[in-house]
Amino acid sequence: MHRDPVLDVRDLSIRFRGQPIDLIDTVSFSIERGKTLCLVGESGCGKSVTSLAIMGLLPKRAATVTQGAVRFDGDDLLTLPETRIEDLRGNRMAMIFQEPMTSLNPSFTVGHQVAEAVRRHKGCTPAEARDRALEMFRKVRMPAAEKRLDDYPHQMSGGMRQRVMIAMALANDPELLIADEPTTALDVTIQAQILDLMRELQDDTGAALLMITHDLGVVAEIADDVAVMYAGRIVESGPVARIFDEPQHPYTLGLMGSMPAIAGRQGRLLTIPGAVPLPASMPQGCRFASRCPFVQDACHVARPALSDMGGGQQVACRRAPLDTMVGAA
Amino acid sequence: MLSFILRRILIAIPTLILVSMFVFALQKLLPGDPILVMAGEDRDPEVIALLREKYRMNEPLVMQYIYWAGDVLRGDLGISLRTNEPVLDLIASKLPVTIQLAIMSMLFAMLIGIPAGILSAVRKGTWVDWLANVVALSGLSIPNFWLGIMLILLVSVNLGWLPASGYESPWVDPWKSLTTMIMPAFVLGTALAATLMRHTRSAMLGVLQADYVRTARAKGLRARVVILKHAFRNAVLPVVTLSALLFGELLAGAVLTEQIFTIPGFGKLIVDAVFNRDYAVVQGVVLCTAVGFILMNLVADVLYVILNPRLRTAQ
Amino acid sequence: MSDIILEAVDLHKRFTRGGGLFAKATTIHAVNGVSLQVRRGETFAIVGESGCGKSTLARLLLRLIDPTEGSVIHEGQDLTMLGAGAMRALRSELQFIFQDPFSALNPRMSVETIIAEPLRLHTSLNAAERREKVAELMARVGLRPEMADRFPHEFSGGQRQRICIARALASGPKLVIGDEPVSALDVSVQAQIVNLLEDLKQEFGLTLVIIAHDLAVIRHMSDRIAVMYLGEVVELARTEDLFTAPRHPYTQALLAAIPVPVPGSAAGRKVLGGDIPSPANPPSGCKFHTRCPHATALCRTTRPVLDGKDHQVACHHHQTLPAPDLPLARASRRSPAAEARFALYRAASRDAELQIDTTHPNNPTNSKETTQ
Amino acid sequence: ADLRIGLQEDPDALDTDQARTFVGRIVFESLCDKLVNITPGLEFIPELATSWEWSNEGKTLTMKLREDALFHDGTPFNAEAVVANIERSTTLPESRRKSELSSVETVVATGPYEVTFNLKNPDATLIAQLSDRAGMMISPTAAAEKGLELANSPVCSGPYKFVERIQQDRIVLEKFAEHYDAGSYSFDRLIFLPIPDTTVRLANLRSGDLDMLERLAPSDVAAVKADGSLAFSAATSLGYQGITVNVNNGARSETPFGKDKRVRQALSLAIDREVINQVVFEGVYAAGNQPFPPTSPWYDQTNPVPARDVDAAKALLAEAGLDGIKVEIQTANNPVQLQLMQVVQAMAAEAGIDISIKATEFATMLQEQSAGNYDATQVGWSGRTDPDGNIHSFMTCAGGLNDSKFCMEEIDALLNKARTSTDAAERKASYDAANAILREELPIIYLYHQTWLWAMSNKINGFQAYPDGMIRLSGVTME
Amino acid sequence: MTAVADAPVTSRSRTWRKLRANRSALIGAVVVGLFVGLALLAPLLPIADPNATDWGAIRKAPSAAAWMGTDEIGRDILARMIWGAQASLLAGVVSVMIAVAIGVPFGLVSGYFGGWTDGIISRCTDALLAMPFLILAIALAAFLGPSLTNAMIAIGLSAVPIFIRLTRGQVLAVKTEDYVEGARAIGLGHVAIMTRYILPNVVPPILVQATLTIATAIIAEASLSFLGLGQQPPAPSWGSMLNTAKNFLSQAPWMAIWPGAGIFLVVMGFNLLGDGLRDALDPREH
Ligand SMILES: Nc1ncnc2c1ncn2[C@@H]1O[C@H](COP(=O)(O)OP(=O)(O)OP(=O)(O)O)[C@@H](O)[C@H]1O
Ligand SMILES: Nc1ncnc2c1ncn2[C@@H]1O[C@H](COP(=O)(O)OP(=O)(O)OP(=O)(O)O)[C@@H](O)[C@H]1O
Ligand SMILES: [Mg+2]
Ligand SMILES: [Mg+2]
Repeated sequence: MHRDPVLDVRDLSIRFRGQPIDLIDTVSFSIERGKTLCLVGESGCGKSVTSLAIMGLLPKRAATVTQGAVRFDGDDLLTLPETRIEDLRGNRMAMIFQEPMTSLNPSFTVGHQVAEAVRRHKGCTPAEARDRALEMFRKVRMPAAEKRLDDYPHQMSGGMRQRVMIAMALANDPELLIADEPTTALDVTIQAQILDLMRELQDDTGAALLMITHDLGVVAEIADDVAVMYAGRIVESGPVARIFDEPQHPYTLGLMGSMPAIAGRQGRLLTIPGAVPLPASMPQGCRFASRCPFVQDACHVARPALSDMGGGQQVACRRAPLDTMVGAA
Repeated sequence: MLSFILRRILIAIPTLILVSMFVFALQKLLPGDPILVMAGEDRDPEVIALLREKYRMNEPLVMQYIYWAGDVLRGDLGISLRTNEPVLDLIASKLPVTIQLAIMSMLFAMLIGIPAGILSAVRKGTWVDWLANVVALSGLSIPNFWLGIMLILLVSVNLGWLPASGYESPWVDPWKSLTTMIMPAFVLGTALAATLMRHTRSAMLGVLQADYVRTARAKGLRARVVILKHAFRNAVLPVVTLSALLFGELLAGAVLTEQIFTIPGFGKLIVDAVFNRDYAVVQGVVLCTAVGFILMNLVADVLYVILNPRLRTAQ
Repeated sequence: MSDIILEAVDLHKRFTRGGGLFAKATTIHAVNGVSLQVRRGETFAIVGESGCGKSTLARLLLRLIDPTEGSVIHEGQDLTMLGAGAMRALRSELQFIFQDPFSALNPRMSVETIIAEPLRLHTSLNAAERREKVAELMARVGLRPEMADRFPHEFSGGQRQRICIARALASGPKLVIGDEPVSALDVSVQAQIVNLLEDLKQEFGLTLVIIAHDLAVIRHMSDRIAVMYLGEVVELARTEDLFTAPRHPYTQALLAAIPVPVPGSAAGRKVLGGDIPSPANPPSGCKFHTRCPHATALCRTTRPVLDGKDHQVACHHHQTLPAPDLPLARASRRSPAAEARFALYRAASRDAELQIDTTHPNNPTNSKETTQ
Repeated sequence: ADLRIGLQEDPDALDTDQARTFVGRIVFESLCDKLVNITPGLEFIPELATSWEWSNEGKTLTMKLREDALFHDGTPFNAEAVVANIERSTTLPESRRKSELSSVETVVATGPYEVTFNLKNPDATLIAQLSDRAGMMISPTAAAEKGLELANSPVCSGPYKFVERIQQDRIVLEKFAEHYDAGSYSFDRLIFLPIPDTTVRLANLRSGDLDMLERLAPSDVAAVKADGSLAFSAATSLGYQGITVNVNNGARSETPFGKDKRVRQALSLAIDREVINQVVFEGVYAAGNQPFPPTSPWYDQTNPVPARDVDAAKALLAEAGLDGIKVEIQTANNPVQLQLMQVVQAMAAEAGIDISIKATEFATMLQEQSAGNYDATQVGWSGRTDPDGNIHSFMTCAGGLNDSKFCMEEIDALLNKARTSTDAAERKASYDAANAILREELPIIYLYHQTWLWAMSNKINGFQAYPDGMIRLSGVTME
Repeated sequence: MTAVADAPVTSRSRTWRKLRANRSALIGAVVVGLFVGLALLAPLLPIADPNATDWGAIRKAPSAAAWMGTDEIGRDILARMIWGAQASLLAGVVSVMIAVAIGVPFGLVSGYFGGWTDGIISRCTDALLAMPFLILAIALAAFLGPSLTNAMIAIGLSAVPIFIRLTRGQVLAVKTEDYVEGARAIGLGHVAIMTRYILPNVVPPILVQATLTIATAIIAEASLSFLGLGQQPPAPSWGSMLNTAKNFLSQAPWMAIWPGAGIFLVVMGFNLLGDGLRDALDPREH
């Protein structure tokens, strides 16, 4: 069954001022209702920039979208006037950020901050907004929810703050929820609580979820689909099982192999040599070429096209599928 | 909170003692014999000897300090060597003037500095930012005394709009009081406005980059609400504290501005007293301004706690 | 020579914080009666959640701070009794690697000066010899010696951590304590450093004490593990024992919470509820009782002691607890297809391994920046 | 109507016995009546004393007093009051009037309205002293009651009584209706406003915030004259300005400048006093070479201000065996004095005298001066009605103000004689003789005489300038 | 993200680049440089003797002969402005050097050792700060006697507490950095840690403060001269020129306008430069 995606990002490219190349380069993906797409990749590869672009929160003076479209429920967000986007933000699409410690305004009570989101979009009375906030607090299983409404952020632990953020994001029943590494800053046990909570709430509301992370464990737990990003490009994407069972792109392999296995030591760790090139010295062709153990001369020249590997999996590598291309050599 | 304030007051005591010792030592180091000045043009040796005795100028410095400190503890700051007026009365008569000037200057400074600071932070990198910066820096860079003289020349002498100098108590004649104070308050205010503007700007810049401002935008709040509510509410903290501190400094009087506009406040009083070697006055007034300064520091800290929920609810 | 290189005996550290101006002083019992032994040549790991006192313990072990109570025995010598001079001399044998490679290096010193600092202090090498030694160390940790006169900010996070390691090795230490030496790094760089530490340990015959909160890294690197909760060691065992048969409910919960990179494996796991209590206001008795599903009245009142020989646990009920159901036990190995590709990858990249980081010497981009 | 007067300084203690500043006398002039007053031509005329008479070879002075005068607190003015006043002036420990009245042995009430002063020795200056602060009468009741505190609320018998004082801001007096001559005073209140900055003071006058001001800057005279709404008045002062040389006061006098009069003469010759007057004072002041101004009857007209003669100056230096000389001159650090000294410096340089200027705060300067820690010092004297006040204590060996420690028996004799004589011609002869010697010796090199300058609104009529710089408001009116 | 990530350049050149990119800092540097150049070249420039009087040309308005007019005793104001720049700049720079030389070591010791040392130094600093800056400077200048040197000492001493405070605060921040603890872990002593690890890292904010304090000091010198406690005649300084000019405001306004403008420009220059330095040295800003 094919449904219309809630979010459809097409060939999105973003360039920062003073830089020679598009940092985000023709990125495409889409998410359907109730589904979760995980965007993974190393730090600095452009995950957050992509998500901010979707939300219309990019710093206007520093970043420009050079091409592409971000369709949300049919509208192209990139062409909408600012006031229309403001009406959407926090209402039909919402976002949770990485740093629960700093993402809440220290000067206002958490209840106020949640209620504010409700009042802004639902135009209800303060009392109604507060009731909604309380309801949300209960929903995110905030202990002693009623009392907590009047707490200031600093009186809460990281896990609770992240619950507040989730409550705030979901207060207006958004169709799209973007979560930018919502658990990275939390301890393992708390992280598990939050992940469970998000999964549950998503099941409840049927919102589409764009989850950004660099932890493959999290991906495995929550994702329906995965997009692996390297240096501003999506190098591999597909359903989660395919990516874990049939990784194709050398970068995906490197990424997986360099993670120590929790199930027990499996010999020396794999490594990806070198480092991500600077924008100024970004290779012409495949951006991973300078670090790829399977590199060929041709890789440096032209950008590899995304090729379909079957089962919804797509890979942008000249040498995919590896087994046949490399194994044969 | 109360114990916090009490503790702060306790800490202030050694500071005050040190201030008094510094001032005492410093003025005793000043060359020039106050008794000679006081003896008058005729310098009668008999009078000189008597005055020396009377003001304990013959005793060792330490004893002089001890006598003075003892008197202060009994609430007696001594009498002016020059006019025989009790220093306490002097202070009482100058304090309202100084406070009025300080308040008006502060108002000028805040009315100019804070909006300009917000604007230039929000419009960072644009000509608005640049202009606000240049104006603010000008306020810092023009010497007060020069600006004062130029204003008198222009506004009072050439245009005749405002009185050139003097002081009128607001209880006696509020309108006159206002008109005489506007120019000096403006002159003082411009320099402070610059400081306030710069601090507001940098606080706002810091806050505008904060994650919670992004959160507020992600909620779909209008830009104005994001800036004035979410951002400014947090940026205001250092600004308010700074204002209290600046106010504390203003209490010490604006030496040259008061001199130029002939405003009978603390600044003029101290300078004249230093030049006249009116020790009792210097000592008393500096002590008083130090108390004011420390008090405003305390106010700044308390405001900081009150405005900062993180500290307010810490107990 | 005994088998024990470093021993902590009933260490306590209390911090008094705040007080003074704004609020009443709070006392934080950051390390609360920790006893442990580090054996020569092993990799000893300390894990625990944020704020549980790992770093404090590490600093105590090296006497960077003085314990409130207890002692640290190094080679039979009580470090806490040592005078400043003797302690300074001993520092050549005990070294430290910090978590954040960005703040661990003096930004105003060149790499050469930084690495040579312990040499100047603890050896009698002259300037030329020192330079040579620095070059050697840099080469060993995978940095090009030509970059010796550069400054820290010109390096990526991984490279900086290499500099830190080189400095730690310079004085020829016997024991190196790493306080989360890889947590600030990105996965791919983290792997490079983990490998490097393993190699160096072999080569120099080091004893490593590694602090981490990433259990996968710990499992990969360590021989024995101590699990800390709120300033106390709750379980201490050999790595395999701990991961396969954790006895303390906290350890069990910790292991249950780890997201396993195998789709579907998380289903049905039990998540530990509640928050970590504030160390300023810790619970009585067993500190874990507020979150423990098995807590009894005894736990609320009496603090359990660490008990056992090779596998030590501090829990009143550890004998009677049911065996935990751990998702990681269910985590099957990788798919054959993936495994085959890893093999290919490994083969293809073997040659390049020792030249890591040299392809783009000035590319500090692969760093996980600390954005504060 | 109110009269608002801008003063150059804030007066000191408002107690005639403790007061010491010039500016304070301006306030006293309206606040307190004196026994004797002066005319613009420096003749003594009655005020509280209706007449006086010398007897006993100048050792007894008998004064008849007004019978209709009253102190502001209602205490009647009479002979007892005068006695109490003179006694307070001579016995109050803090009194600054003692030296002025040092010749008075006793003072007795020889009638309800008659007092007799018995002197230790003849004193020609006494009448002049009684025309100043020593002759100002304060209420004996108030004085007894308040002691030194009197300074904070003075009670006199003048045409205006004290209302309030805010230091550095204002002194307010209001008309004393019971004053015997109340009719001559037309203002209801006097408000004295100390405004030290001359520019600002003038600005206030122009903007109408002041009705008159004293000590207009010479550089502003032209502007005031050109302004149709302002009027201007001037009188050459009784005082002088000069350079006091350390000739005998400690180690620092042991220089050619201190020890060799030819060097001092050289400096004097090198200075063009007329040019100074033109350059620094717009020609408004008067060049001077004597302790008395040219307008004074005591001025020696036969020895007017000498012309500048650089060659002669150089010759004198050569004669003294010098090829140039360095002198440090200290001066008060106000712009006008500094301008003056820079002009002198430039002039002296042409004669080979290298002057370095040491600008010093007034308080320090006084101390250095009396301690002898100076080569030369630029200082002046506000002047007294009697010539003795301008010369005696500066030039006699034991003179209280003799900072140069100049000492010559001959001068002592001449000045003491002039002091005790009541014959004007005889006195003038003595002063001329003394001045002739002093022009040779030059312990003080006189430079110029200040002119008191007043500016006021042109609505003010009847103001008369006095050489003592006071503001006498009798007969002054405002339209 | 910090700029570090994409800047393969040394910190010095990065600072320099950021400074150059900052237009107002550049303007500041140019203004300051211009005046410094003028002041240094004063003896070589074809200008009149700043002390040569001319009774015939008193308070003449600007003209071809005297571009900025003449002063109250006929001296060339242009020449006096240029020589006066020397006094003002010296006053600014030297007094700040004095303040830094005294304030920084005290702040360093106070922040590093804490405890009693810190208590005593901090209380003294508080006390000095509680006394009005200009009053302190006036009293010190009066005590030392009026002269440019003494004015510089007075201003310098009065500015000491600012630097003690600043340095102390910075030290407290730097002290907690891992590299300081690392230095101890290596076995370094206090002196080495203070001079080699802490001091270099507190320099940038001190540098910024110093630049801004130069601006303040120049105004303070002018103020002291304005009160007659600065440069002594006939040597010119802008403050003393203003002090004299004050009496001739309506007759000869140029006498006040030039030195006022001079002070304004130089102080503005230093302020711009200090602001620019602050931005360039601040790692937070791009
Ligand atoms: N305002 C900006 N100006 C210039 N470059 C920027 C800006 N913001 C981000 N970048 C650059 O864009 C790149 C991608 O940043 P982004 O935050 O999207 O990374 P990320 O994948 O979210 O990393 P992380 O896992 O650390 O959050 C980084 O290299 C960063 O330096
Ligand atoms: N110098 C100090 N002063 C006061 N409290 C401190 C100090 N150092 C640590 N603490 C407190 O002691 C407790 C333990 O801190 P520690 O740094 O050892 O934890 P950790 O386990 O290393 O945490 P993390 O994983 O966050 O590094 C914390 O609550 C911390 O706030
Ligand atoms: Mg990110
Ligand atoms: Mg830690």
